[in-house]
Amino acid sequence: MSIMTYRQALHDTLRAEMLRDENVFLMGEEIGVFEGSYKITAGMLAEFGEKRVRDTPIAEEGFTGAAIGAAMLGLRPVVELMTINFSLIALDQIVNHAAKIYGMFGGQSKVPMVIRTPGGGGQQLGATHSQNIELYYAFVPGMKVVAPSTPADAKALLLASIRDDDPVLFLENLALYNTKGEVPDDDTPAVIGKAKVAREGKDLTLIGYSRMAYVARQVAEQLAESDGLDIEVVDLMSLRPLDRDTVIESVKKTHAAVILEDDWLTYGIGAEIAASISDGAFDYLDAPVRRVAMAEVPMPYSKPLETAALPSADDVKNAIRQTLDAVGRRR
Amino acid sequence: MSIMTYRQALHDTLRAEMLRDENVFLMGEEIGVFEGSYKITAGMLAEFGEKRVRDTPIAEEGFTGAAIGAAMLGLRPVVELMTINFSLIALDQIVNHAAKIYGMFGGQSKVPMVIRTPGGGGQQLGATHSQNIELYYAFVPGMKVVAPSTPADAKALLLASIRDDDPVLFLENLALYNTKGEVPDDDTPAVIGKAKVAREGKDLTLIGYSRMAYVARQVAEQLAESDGLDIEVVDLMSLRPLDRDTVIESVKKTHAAVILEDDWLTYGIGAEIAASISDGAFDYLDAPVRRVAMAEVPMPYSKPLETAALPSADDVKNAIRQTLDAVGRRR
Amino acid sequence: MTAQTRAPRKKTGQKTAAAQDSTSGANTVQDSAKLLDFYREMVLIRRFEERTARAYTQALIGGYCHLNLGEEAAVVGLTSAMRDSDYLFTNYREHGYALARGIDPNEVMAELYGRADGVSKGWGGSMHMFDVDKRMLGGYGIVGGQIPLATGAALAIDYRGEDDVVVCTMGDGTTNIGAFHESLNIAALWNLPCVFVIINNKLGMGTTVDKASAEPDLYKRASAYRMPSERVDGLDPIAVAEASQRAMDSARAGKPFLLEIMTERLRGHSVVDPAKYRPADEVAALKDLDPVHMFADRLKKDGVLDDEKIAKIDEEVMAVVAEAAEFAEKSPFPDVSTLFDYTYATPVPNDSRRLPGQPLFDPAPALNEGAAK
Amino acid sequence: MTAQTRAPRKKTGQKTAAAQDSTSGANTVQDSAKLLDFYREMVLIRRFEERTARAYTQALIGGYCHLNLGEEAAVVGLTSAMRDSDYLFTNYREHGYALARGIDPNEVMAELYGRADGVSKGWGGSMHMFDVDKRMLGGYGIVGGQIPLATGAALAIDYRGEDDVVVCTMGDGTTNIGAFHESLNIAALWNLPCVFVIINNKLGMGTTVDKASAEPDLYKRASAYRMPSERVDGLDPIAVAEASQRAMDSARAGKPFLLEIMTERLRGHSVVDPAKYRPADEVAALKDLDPVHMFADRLKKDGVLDDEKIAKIDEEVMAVVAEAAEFAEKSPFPDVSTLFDYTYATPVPNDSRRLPGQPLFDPAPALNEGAAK
Ligand SMILES: Cc1ncc(C[n+]2csc(CCOP(=O)(O)OP(=O)(O)O)c2C)c(N)n1
Ligand SMILES: Cc1ncc(C[n+]2csc(CCOP(=O)(O)OP(=O)(O)O)c2C)c(N)n1
Ligand SMILES: [Mg+2]
Ligand SMILES: [Mg+2]
Repeated sequence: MSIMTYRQALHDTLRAEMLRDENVFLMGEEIGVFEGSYKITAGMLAEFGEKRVRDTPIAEEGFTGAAIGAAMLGLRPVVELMTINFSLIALDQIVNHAAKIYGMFGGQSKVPMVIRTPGGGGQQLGATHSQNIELYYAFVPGMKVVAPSTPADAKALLLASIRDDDPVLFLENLALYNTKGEVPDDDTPAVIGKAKVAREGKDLTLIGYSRMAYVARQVAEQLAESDGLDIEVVDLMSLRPLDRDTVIESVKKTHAAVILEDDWLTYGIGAEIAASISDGAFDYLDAPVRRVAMAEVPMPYSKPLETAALPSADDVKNAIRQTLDAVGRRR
Repeated sequence: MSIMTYRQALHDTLRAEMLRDENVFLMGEEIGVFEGSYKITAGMLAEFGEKRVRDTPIAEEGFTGAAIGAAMLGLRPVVELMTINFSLIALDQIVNHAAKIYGMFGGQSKVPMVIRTPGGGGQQLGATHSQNIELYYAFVPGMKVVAPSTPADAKALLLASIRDDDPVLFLENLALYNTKGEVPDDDTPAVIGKAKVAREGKDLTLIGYSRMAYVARQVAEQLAESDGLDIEVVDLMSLRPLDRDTVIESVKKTHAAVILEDDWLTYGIGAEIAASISDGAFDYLDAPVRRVAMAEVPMPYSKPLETAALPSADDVKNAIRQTLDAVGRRR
Repeated sequence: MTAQTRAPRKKTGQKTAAAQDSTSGANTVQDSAKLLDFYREMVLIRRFEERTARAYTQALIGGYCHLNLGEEAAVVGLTSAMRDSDYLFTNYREHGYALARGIDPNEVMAELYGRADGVSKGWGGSMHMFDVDKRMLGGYGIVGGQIPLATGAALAIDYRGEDDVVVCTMGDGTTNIGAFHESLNIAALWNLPCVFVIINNKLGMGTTVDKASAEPDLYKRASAYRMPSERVDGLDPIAVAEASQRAMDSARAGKPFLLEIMTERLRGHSVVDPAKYRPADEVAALKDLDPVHMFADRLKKDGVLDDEKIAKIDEEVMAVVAEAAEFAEKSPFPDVSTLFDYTYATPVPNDSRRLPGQPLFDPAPALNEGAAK
Repeated sequence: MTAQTRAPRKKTGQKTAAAQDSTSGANTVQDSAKLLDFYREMVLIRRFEERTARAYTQALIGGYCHLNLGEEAAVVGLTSAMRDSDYLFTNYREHGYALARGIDPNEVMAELYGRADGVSKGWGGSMHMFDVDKRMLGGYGIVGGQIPLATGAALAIDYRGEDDVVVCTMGDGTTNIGAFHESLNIAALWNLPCVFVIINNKLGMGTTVDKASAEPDLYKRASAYRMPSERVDGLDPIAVAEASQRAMDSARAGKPFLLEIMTERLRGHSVVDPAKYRPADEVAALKDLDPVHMFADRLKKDGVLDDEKIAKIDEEVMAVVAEAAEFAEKSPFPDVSTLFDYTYATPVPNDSRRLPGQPLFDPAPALNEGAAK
C-alpha cells in the first residue's frame, strides 16, 4: 500500500502491464516525445521504444481504427485520446467497428483494446473542450465503459480493462489527475460491471462516478460534520454494464437519492440512474430522485460563466437538503 | 387537406421551401442523379439544377461541415445524411461546430441548417446500419432535434426546421416513409419544442416518437378494441427541447406510463422520459414507469434474431397490461 | 474461434525479408491450368451472384445486397496474388471475395440467407462476411470503415515481425472519405505491409468518379503519401494478377501500395437498384465489357478453352451454386436463445440480457406484500 | 449582429471575373510605407503575445493559450493579401490574425481575459476569436474543424456569385486529419474560392512533420486534388505577401489553392509547454530565425528603418499593448444572467434555463397538500 496520485497510479499500471505482456502497446497523439498531454505516459518512450509507444499523426479516426485492427489480430493496444472531446472524430470507428465486430461476425473476432481518455470541465477550455460525453459510449452494447474516481480504482480498473477481451472506454478526468489516495501493491483487477458503496450511510444515497464520485465523498463527509447527516455514497465505477442492483439496494435502505453528474442533465447519464431507481425502488422512495448536473449550454470560456454552469458542492448540499425536506413532508 | 405518404409530404415540403426561398438548397450523397436513397428528393435535380441540389462525394464530415459554413454566411442548407448511422462520421462537425458556433462566439453567427436523416431497424441491415442514435444529438445543447411520426407532422416540422435559425436534426424513419395520412394544404410550421397528445385517454399514458409514436397509436386503438382500455398517447415530436410538461400533465391524469423506443434501453431516450415522469409526477404515479426498448445487442442480420431484438406491438401490450396490473395492486 | 489464432513470433519489430513462396502467389499465370482456374472462379462468382439476385427477389435474402457482377476478373486476379496466410479486409460488395478466398459457397449462401451455418453464423448477412480461418477479416458496411482496421492489422503483422500482407479493397467513391487519407498516411509513415486496392467501377451509387473526386485518376492520390501506386485494367484477370503481385511484393517488403483496378458495374448499385440514371449508350456498351465473356473469348482464341469446356464448367459451377442454395435453405435459423451470446467476449456482471418485452425489474409486489413504505 | 450581413447578390452561380481592386491586396509591397506597416504589425503581434504570456502566468488568462511567436511574418504577409471583404477561418493559434485583420487589440485582450468587451464577449477565449464585421469567422480548437466550415463559406460565396475569397489556415499537423482531405477534395471539385494555408512550424505539439506526414513536403499534397500549390519562406513577410497574392488570385478566379508557409515556433506549443523535447541545437538556432529581428535587419540594410525608428515603433506598440491589458482588466466579466442567452438563436419553448442547483420540477408539495394519491 502506498499513497500516490491518480496520474501516478495510471502511469505505474500502464508500465507494469507493458512489462507483463508484450502484446500491450500504446498509441496516441504526443504520448512519446512530448510524454503525453497530461504526462500519464512520461518516460515510457525512453523505456519501451517507438515500437511500443507510438506517437501518431493527428488522425483520431485513423489511429483508433488501426488499434482496433491490431486488436483483431491479438495485440492489446491501449489508445490515448487526448481528451474525450476529440473522440468524436473516432466515434464511427469505436461505435460502428470496435463495438460491433465481435457480434456482427458471430463471435469470430475479439477486440481487446482500451481507449483511455479524460473528460472534464472547469478548466476554461471553452465549448468544444469541456464536454462530458461518456454517454456516447455507455449507450452502446458491445462497449464497456469504466470511470474510476480514486487512484486505487484507477489501477484496479485499468488492470481489468487491459486484460478484458472487449473494447473498453476508460474514462479519466482532468481534475482527478492530481488527487491522491492509497493504492494497494498487488495487482488484483477490479470487476468491470460492479458499482461500490464508497461510504455507508442511512439518510440518503448520493450517486456519482469519476470526478463526481470524488465530490460526492467530500460532500458526504462535510454534511456529516455540518448537518450531522449520514449519507451513503455509491460510486458507479462502471457505466456499461451498469450495476443497478447496488444502487437500488442502497436506495431501498435510505429511501432517497441524489445523483451528481458533470454532463448535461437532459438525457445525461443520471437520467438512466434516476429512471432505474424510480422503477426498481418504486415502493421505497420517499421523494423524487434529484439530479444535479451541468447547465444545458455550450460551456462558456469566461470564468464566472463557467463556474455558474458547473455543479458546485453547495448545489449538491442544497439538493440533498431539499430532498430530505421532501422526504420529511411525505413521511 | 389531402392524403399522402410521409415520403411525399417531405418531398413536397422540401420543394415548396426551395421555391419560397432561394437560400434553401440541398446537399447530400446521391440526392441528385440517383434521386435519393429513399427518393425523398426525386425530381429535384431536374427542377432546380446542380447549384441547389448538390450530389456530394462520400465525405459526411466534409460536406456536413461545408453546410455549416454556408449557413454561417446566411444560406439555409438542408443536408441529407443517408441514414443516421453514417452521421457518426459527421458528429464532430455537428456537435462541436454546428451546435457550438452560436454560443462559442457570443451569439455572432447563426447556423440555420437542417440535417435530415432516417433512423430505423427491422430491415435486416445488420449491426452498423440499424441503429437509433438520435440520443447523440438530443443530448446536445445548441442542437434542436425533431422526430415526426405522421405525414402532417413531417410537413409542419420540416417547415419549422428550415425556417429556424439553429441547426436542427430532423429525424425520419425508414419504416414510416410509406405510411399515409392527411396533410393540410396550408404551410403552418409546427412549434419546435412541443409534444402533443395524439390520442386522449384516461387509463395510462403511452409515450413515443417517430416510428414508436406510430406504433403507440396503433396499439392504443387495438387495446381499446380488445381490452376496452382508454390509453392516452403522447407523441414527443421534439426531443430537444423536450416538452416535459405535456408528458407530465398526461401522467398526472392517468397515473401510469409506458414508454416506447426503438433504441437501446439503458441510457436511451426513454431514460430521460422515465426519470422526468418519476420526478415531476412523483405523487401521481401508481406504478413504475415501464420502458419498452430494443434488446441491448448489436443488431443481428438474421430475421428471427432481429425480430426478437426489436420491440413488438405485443411487447407493448404486455407492458401496458402489466403496468395496469401493478397499478391495480397499489390502488 | 477467434481471429487471434497465430502465436506471436519473435517480436523483433523488424520486417523479415519476404521469402517468396513459389507455390502461393501468382508470379506467372501463363500456364493453361491456372488460366482455366481463373476462368472457373470467375464463372463461379458470376453464377453465384446471379443466384443471389434471384434469391433476393424471392425474399430469401434481406437487407442491402451488392453484387460483384463485372468485377469477377478483378476479384480473381487480386486474390490469386495473395498467400493463404495473407489477410483481406473488404467492403459490403464482397461475396465474390469470400468465394475466391476459398470459403465454402454453402457457407456464403447460408450467410446470405441468415442461417446458423453462414460464414458469420447469420449475424452479418450480405455485407458482413468473415472467416477467421481463411483470413477474410470482414466485409464492412460503413464506407471507408475497413481502411483503418486493415492498416491496424498490418501494424500487428509488423509488430510481430511476421511477413504476411493485408489487402484492403474499397470502391472508387471511398477514396473521398477521411478514413482513406488518415489510413494511407499512417501506413506509409510506418511502412506497414498493406496493399490498398481501389475497385474503380466508376460509380458510387449513381455518382460518377469525376463528380466525386477532384483527381479522378485515383491511383495518383498515393503521391500525397509518397506511396507507390499503379492502375490496371480490371477486366483482364491476368493483368490484375500481375499488378497485384507487384503490389504484394512491395507491401511485403515494407512499402505499402495503392492499386487501382478499373472495372465495370454490370448492374445496379445493389440488387434493388434499376440504375435508370445511367445513359443508354453506356449501358449498351457494357455488353462488350463483360469480363467473363471477354476472358472466355480470349481463352478460346488461345486454344485453352472451347465451347464444350465452357458448357462443362458452367454445368459444374451451376451445380455448386444450386447446392449452395439448397444447403442455405435447409440450414436452420440461429436460435433466438443465442441473441445475447455475442455482445461481449469476456463476460461481466450486469450485462443486459433482456428481451424487449421483459421489465427491467420484476413487477413490484403489492403494497401489502412487504414494501417498505 | 450575425454573420449574415451581406445581401445576397444576383444568384447566377457563376464566378464573376475577379476584378482586381488595386487599393486592397498587395501586388507590390516594395514601397517603404508598406514595409514599415508590415514591420509595425509584426512588432504589435510580438509584443501582444509576450504580454499575453505574462498575463497567463499571472492567471489573468485561463484555458489553453497558443501564441503566434515566430509566425509574425506569415500572419502579416498572408493577411496583407486579403481584401477587407475576404473571410478568414483559422485555428486556436490566432491572436495575431485577429490583430492583423484589424480587430481592436483591446477587444482581443479582453477576450483573453474572458470579459464582456471581448471580441467574442468572453464566451470564446484564446482559441475562439470571432468578429463578424472584420470577417474573421473564428478561431477553432478542434484540429481540422475549421476546414470544412471554410469550404462551406466559400460555397456560399460561389452560390451567390460574389467574389470574395475565404482564407483557411491550419498547422502542419492538421494535414493528416480526414477533414483536410474531404474539404480540399470538395473545394477543388466545386471550384470554390478558398485558399488553404498550412502554417508549417514543423511541429504538432512535440511531433515533427516527418513523424506525422508520409509526404513531408506538405504543399505537394494538393496534387491529390489537382489543386495548385506553393511553398514559401514564412520568415519573410514580403515573400509571403507575394505568394499569398498569387494564391488569392487563383482562388478568386475559381481555382482553390494550397499555400504552405514555412515558419518557426519560437516557444512551446502553448504557454505552459517548456518544450524540453526540442534538441538544444535546434533551440539555439532559433535565435537566428526570428522573423521580427530578421525583417528589422533587412529594413535597416535597405535604409527603411534605423535604431531610432525601431525604438519608436516599439514604444508605440508597447503603449497599445499596455492599453489593451488595462482595458481588458477593467472590462467587466459577462453577467451570469447571460448564461442562457446563446444556446439558441431562435427561441423555442421548453429550452432548459436551469442552473445546476435548480430542481427540474418545483419541490412536490407534501402529500396532504393536494397530491392525487
Ligand atoms: C459512411 C457511409 N456513407 C454512405 C454510405 C452509403 N453507401 C453505401 S455504398 C455507397 C457508394 C460507394 O461507392 P464506391 O466506394 O465506389 O463502392 P461501390 O459500391 O461502387 O463498390 C454509399 C454512398 C455508407 N454505407 N457509409
Ligand atoms: C481533433 C483534435 N485532436 C487533437 C487536438 C489537440 N491538439 C491541439 S493542437 C495540436 C497540435 C496541432 O499541430 P499543428 O496542426 O501543426 O498546429 P500548431 O499547433 O503547430 O500551430 C493537437 C494535437 C485537438 N485540439 N483536436
Ligand atoms: Mg464504385
Ligand atoms: Mg505545427
